[in-house]
Amino acid sequence: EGGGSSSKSDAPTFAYVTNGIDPFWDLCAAGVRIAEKEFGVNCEVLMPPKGVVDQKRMMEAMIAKGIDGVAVSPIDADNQTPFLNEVGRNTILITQDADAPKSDRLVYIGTNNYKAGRALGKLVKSAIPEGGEVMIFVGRLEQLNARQRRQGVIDELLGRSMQDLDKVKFDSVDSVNLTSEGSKYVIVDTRTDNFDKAKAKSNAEDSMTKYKNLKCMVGLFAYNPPACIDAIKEANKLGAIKVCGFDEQDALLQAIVEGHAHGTISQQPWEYGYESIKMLKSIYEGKQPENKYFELPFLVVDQSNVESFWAKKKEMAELGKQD
Amino acid sequence: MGEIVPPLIEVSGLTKSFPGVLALRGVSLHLKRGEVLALIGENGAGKSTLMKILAGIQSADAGDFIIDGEQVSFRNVNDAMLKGIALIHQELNLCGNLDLASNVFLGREPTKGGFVNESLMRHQAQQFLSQVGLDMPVNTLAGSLPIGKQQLVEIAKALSCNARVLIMDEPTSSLSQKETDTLFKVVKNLRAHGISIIYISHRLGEVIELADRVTVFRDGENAGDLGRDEINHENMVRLMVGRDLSEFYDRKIHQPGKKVLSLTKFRCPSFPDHPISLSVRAGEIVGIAGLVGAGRTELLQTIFGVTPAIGGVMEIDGKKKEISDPRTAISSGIALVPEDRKQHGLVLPMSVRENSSLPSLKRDSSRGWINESAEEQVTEEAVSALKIKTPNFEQVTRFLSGGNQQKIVLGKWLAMSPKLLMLDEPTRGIDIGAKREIYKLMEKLAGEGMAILFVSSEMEEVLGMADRAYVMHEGKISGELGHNQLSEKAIMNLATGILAAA
Amino acid sequence: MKKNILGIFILLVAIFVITAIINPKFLNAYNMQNLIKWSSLYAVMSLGVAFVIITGGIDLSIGSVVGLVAVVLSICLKLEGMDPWSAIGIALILSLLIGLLHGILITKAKVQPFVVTLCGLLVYRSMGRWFTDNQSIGPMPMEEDAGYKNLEQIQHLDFVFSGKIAIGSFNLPTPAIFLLVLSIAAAIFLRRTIWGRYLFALGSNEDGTRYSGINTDRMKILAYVLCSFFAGMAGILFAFELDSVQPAQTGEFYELYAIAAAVLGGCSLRGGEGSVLGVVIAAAVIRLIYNSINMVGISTHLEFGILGLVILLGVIGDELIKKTVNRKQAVQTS
Amino acid sequence: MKKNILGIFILLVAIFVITAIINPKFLNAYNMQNLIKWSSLYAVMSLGVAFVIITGGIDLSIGSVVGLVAVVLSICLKLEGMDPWSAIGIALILSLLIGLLHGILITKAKVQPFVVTLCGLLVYRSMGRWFTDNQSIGPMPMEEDAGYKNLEQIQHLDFVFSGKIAIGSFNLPTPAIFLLVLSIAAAIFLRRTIWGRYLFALGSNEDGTRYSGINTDRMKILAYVLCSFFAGMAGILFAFELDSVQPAQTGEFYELYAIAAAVLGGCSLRGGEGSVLGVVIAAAVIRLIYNSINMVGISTHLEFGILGLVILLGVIGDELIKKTVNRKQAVQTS
Ligand SMILES: Nc1ncnc2c1ncn2[C@@H]1O[C@H](COP(=O)(O)OP(=O)(O)OP(=O)(O)O)[C@@H](O)[C@H]1O
Ligand SMILES: Nc1ncnc2c1ncn2[C@@H]1O[C@H](COP(=O)(O)OP(=O)(O)OP(=O)(O)O)[C@@H](O)[C@H]1O
Ligand SMILES: [Mg+2]
Ligand SMILES: [Mg+2]
Repeated sequence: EGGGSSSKSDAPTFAYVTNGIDPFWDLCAAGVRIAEKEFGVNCEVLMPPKGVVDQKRMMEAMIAKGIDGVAVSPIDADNQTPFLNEVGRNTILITQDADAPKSDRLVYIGTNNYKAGRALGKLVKSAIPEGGEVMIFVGRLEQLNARQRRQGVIDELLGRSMQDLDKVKFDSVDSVNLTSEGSKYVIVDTRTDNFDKAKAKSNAEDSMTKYKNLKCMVGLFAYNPPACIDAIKEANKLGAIKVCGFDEQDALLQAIVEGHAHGTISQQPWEYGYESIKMLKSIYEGKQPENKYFELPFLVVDQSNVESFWAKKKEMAELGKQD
Repeated sequence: MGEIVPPLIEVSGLTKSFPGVLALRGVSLHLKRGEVLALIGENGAGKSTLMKILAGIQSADAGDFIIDGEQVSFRNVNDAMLKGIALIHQELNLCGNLDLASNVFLGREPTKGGFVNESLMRHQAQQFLSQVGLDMPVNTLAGSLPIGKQQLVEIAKALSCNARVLIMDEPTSSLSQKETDTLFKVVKNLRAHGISIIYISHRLGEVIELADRVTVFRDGENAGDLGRDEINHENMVRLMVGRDLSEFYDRKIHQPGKKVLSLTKFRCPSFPDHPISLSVRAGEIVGIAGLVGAGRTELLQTIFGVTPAIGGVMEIDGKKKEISDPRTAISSGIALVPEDRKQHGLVLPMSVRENSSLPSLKRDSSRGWINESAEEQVTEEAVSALKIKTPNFEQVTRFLSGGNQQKIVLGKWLAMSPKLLMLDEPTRGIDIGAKREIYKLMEKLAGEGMAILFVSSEMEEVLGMADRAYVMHEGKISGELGHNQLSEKAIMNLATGILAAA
Repeated sequence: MKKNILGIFILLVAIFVITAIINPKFLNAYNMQNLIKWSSLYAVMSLGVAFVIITGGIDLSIGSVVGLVAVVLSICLKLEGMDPWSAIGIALILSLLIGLLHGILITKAKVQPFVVTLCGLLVYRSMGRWFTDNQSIGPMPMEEDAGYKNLEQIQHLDFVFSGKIAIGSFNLPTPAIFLLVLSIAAAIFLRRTIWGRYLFALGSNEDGTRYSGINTDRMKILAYVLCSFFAGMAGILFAFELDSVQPAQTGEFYELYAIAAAVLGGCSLRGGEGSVLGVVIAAAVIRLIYNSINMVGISTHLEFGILGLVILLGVIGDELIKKTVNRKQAVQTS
Repeated sequence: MKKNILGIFILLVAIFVITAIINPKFLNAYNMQNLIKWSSLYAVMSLGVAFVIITGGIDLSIGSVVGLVAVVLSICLKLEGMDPWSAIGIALILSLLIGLLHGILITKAKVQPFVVTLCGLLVYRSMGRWFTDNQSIGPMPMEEDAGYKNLEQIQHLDFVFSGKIAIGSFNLPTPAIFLLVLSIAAAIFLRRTIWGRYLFALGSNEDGTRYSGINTDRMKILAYVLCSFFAGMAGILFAFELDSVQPAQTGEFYELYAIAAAVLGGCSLRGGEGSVLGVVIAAAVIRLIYNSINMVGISTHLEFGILGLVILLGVIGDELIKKTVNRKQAVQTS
């Protein structure tokens, strides 16, 4: 029979569908595995390699297999809505990590990326209280969460007021030297790298050539902060340029320990996996969620709590390994 | 004759240059209705170039080109076809993946309602193919035929154009005697129907038999014209090379030494059921005669290890040898001058130097380093021994004439001083001067004790050069003829299978 | 030709049967519909590149053309509020122009197809990102979009390009109908018209074909135009199927799928060989592999690897079958 | 040969000068060091593929080989705690074996290079993901890793592969030294040894070369082995340069950069042509374009597009230069 590896044939089977291939998702998978055991269900983790197409065909295959519930991180929520509704008609559908507010998903589990961005902005402020030039590095800006994070950082640094998550107004992707009256900070530029780590590093290097007074680099995707740290280290500017980041790559955590990076915002990915499966199971058992939005707390990691956080992450990474 | 027919084609002052070569320097040529004009000249004289210009494949740099009294300048092949000019190329140009019918009518397919009319096409193709003596299914893939048969398909293709002017650039170079005879009948028949033919050949016998008139080129210029009564061997040779060539096959009989090559029950992959036994002695020139497709090329290639043998014994100098690739063949002292020099003989984009030294490069190297002075020397020797005409050693071989290319192929093997030299159609498409030099060289090498085995479809060549000859027919050796037994009739009988081996 | 198709057909059946045995749910109607749908989408692209491969060329830009056409179509429909059929027209004309550009660069400027289309891959991807500021977009307009006034018509289009037609209890996805029409047209074109013949001839021996009075440049241009046109068709189908276009991602790597399908389906990269049926079956095999991996429950990390191995073994197997058949023929002849 | 390099050299200088004028900071030592470093890394890969292109083949798997080698090296060093130089050895042997496999499949199983290496692209990528469970990994061990005991030695390696050597006030990145050594070796190999000559001969006319007694199969295998070896070297350099390897992403698309550099640098995809210097300059041009785009401040959306256009124009320009030179020669001769 179809379904997960462990063969509890009468237990429900759930699918956890990511938006791509990334170590982040393997940490989420750890949470899925914990929940799988804890709730006695079968789970499949699916990572679409190339975007919307693969996400769609994988979910279709799950429906064909008669899956009992799907937790998905939609890549293009607005436009995927019709298909998500089709999934919703066939099985229990919830969204995680990214929402599709117009769809019939039963609940959305996720971090408030705008808030997280603002928290990152606060980290930047505490890293360079005297102000200065800040540069943002990110893989791609077409993703809503990336834009929300970026906007959170910008708004916080420029002292703008808090925005509502579903009505965030974005600054143009190409805008340079963003600043405001009364703010000590200038966001000089945002550079994208299309997930190419080498590109991410050379972007960081080029920014140091171009902006002599750069004070802080902000990396929005997991691999960005380590790339920035690397580049800074090689330019012998450790300490002179601060790094604040997102997510929890080992190299970043190490740098926080060593004091070369200021801090990071972790979404505690395992919570995504765990809470998603928990939610699916409870809906499967007939309990409707109280709210459409289940906000997962993010964690601000800096030198004070990095050690304990790292230990937890290692444990999770071990658990998340696919066999 | 005697009546004045206005020329159909009149060319004058035509000039054409290629990178590094001035191929035509103001040549002229005229062609009347219903005549066979032979165009002759040494390799690289510019014959093919002029023909390609007439057929719209290349364009002239300067000069007049008049058809039916009208000045023309073709932009492409179609323009030429519309004027009724069809060219049979010197090189084969069939599409290997298409069948014979499609090849014959390529570009002129009969259509019905926008679609190819297959049945009509096949029917007509069959007729043209049988006109040239090719009776095989029209759905055979062209690529599966041997060169000779492909040449016949090319001819059928040209016939199907219903052209007023048919240009044949060395059509017989890969045809057997029988096929050549069929072709001659076709040519004469066409002439009788008022079609004009330009016939290019290095075989002067054919010219004498066919031509109404001869135009001779030398080094891209007109060297003279010969009327019907002036056409003879001496006149043509004199105009081509600018002097008289006496004694053509300058043969001495050598006392053969010990056996260099000996095959017993040797079996080639394409004719597995016909074991072959033969031998060649040191200082002996042995010919292999036969019709196209008789399996001679296959035999030489199998000896050389290109297609490994599937059975039998091969001995070199009395020692058993297993040869599975050309490398082992060469290290056993065998060399092959292949039939298709552009495909197998040369690396065309490389220079004279690089080609000449290719087989000897490894021997002369130390630990893999190229020995440049040895390379230079090898090239020098080949160029001077064979009188290769090249501006310098760095000339790319693609730009040399066929005869000079063939000499380079020979030259590269001389450096290896093989015990056994095999030549497959050594003088195909080669002008009379170069031919003579190659014969002389074969003679000289045999005199020095080299064993020579050559394949030829030219009867004269076998009769003139061979000390001894084997004749092949459909993959088997149908007979062996000693020097005294060699005669045109004996060879033909064995080659056509009329006479079983004695 | 038929031997080529035999090998790939056996492969198709084998994977099909094995998957069905391991997970019988594989056979349910919903899954079959999806399989047919995806196979059709990818087969359309693969057919396009087959034209080019038959002439001995290659087109690496297909994926980017799919992406760009999907982007432009979405902009026209959603943001510009253009008349829907005109938008389709613009998308197709764009793809034709791209093909024309490739053809002209290859035949007139004499740049190698690999280079021209590699540059195309880069440039069209960049254009799509630039046009949209790299934001996701889809063909379906929302209330605030200029295209909202045409919503009904666009939904109609959506049905035409990505709907399902009930045949008894089976819902046939409309892309299958597109594939059917396009592949029959392609087969007739390749096998029954002179131009198809010329494409094969050209791929087999370009000089010989030109010497036969055929305008080989024009035929090559035609092949690239057809290829881009099929990629453009695929772009439209993908846009409506996914309702979502990522300028940086949509179509990425598709050229490799398409070329792999063409090769697996019996096209030789040396030119002169290929069959429509083979390519369609091969495209289906590739989609089937993906589907099987999900149905059987194999780790998605291994997807690429399995696909690569199957393609390799498929091509080697094909070679072996051909050789055996040839040997048999040889034995019979002699 | 020299005409080829002229064109690309002019291109290099032109972009260099223009960028320097627009943003003088471009010229500072730090930026030059980075430019040299990245150019070297990519040039190593490009040199590898040049060997294959010279024989008339192609290698699409380079990017995946870079990724897999970087993954395996990191596993050996960090997780397995292997002796550092042995780990380097294993990484290089792996790359040699991959090349050998390609060569054998191409020459013995007679599968086309495009197909073999396309499958390689898929399979090696999948293997890297599988080995690491798709976790990012890097060569530098941390306290809890088995490799921590070798930390000092590994840091030494890190310096060898991604350090900087002070020459006066200029810090020369070590990858440049690798490139220097490898490119001189490659140039000598191609121009001064018999095997180099054989590769060119083989690329121009395979049959003719075989008929001259050269084991063409072995030479082809050699070319693929060299190509993978250079990709493996690049993999090691990238691993130490980035200190972090993403199994699914590291090296993605690099084959296209490498091939583009080889072609822009004067290698003909028809085989038989190419020069080491040209390829190195072309790789530098590509990195320079990226750097310039950042320095001048052009939107990253346009990067690909600019790169594509420059390659295309570069190749067309090169063609024109060659033609003009040839014509001049013709005139002089006559
Ligand atoms: N495409 C080309 N590029 C450069 N040189 C060429 C080209 N075609 C012909 N040539 C040169 O032009 C000259 C005339 O060649 P052509 O083929 O017309 O001679 P030919 O009389 O037909 O000789 P053959 O009897 O060997 O066929 C030769 O020197 C040849 O090398
Ligand atoms: N590569 C091949 N594949 C299949 N059959 C072949 C191949 N090469 C040759 N043959 C067949 O082997 C037979 C012998 O051909 P071969 O070329 O050896 O004849 P030949 O006597 O040398 O004639 P020619 O005068 O054309 O050189 C022919 O019937 C041909 O069809
Ligand atoms: Mg000629
Ligand atoms: Mg022969």
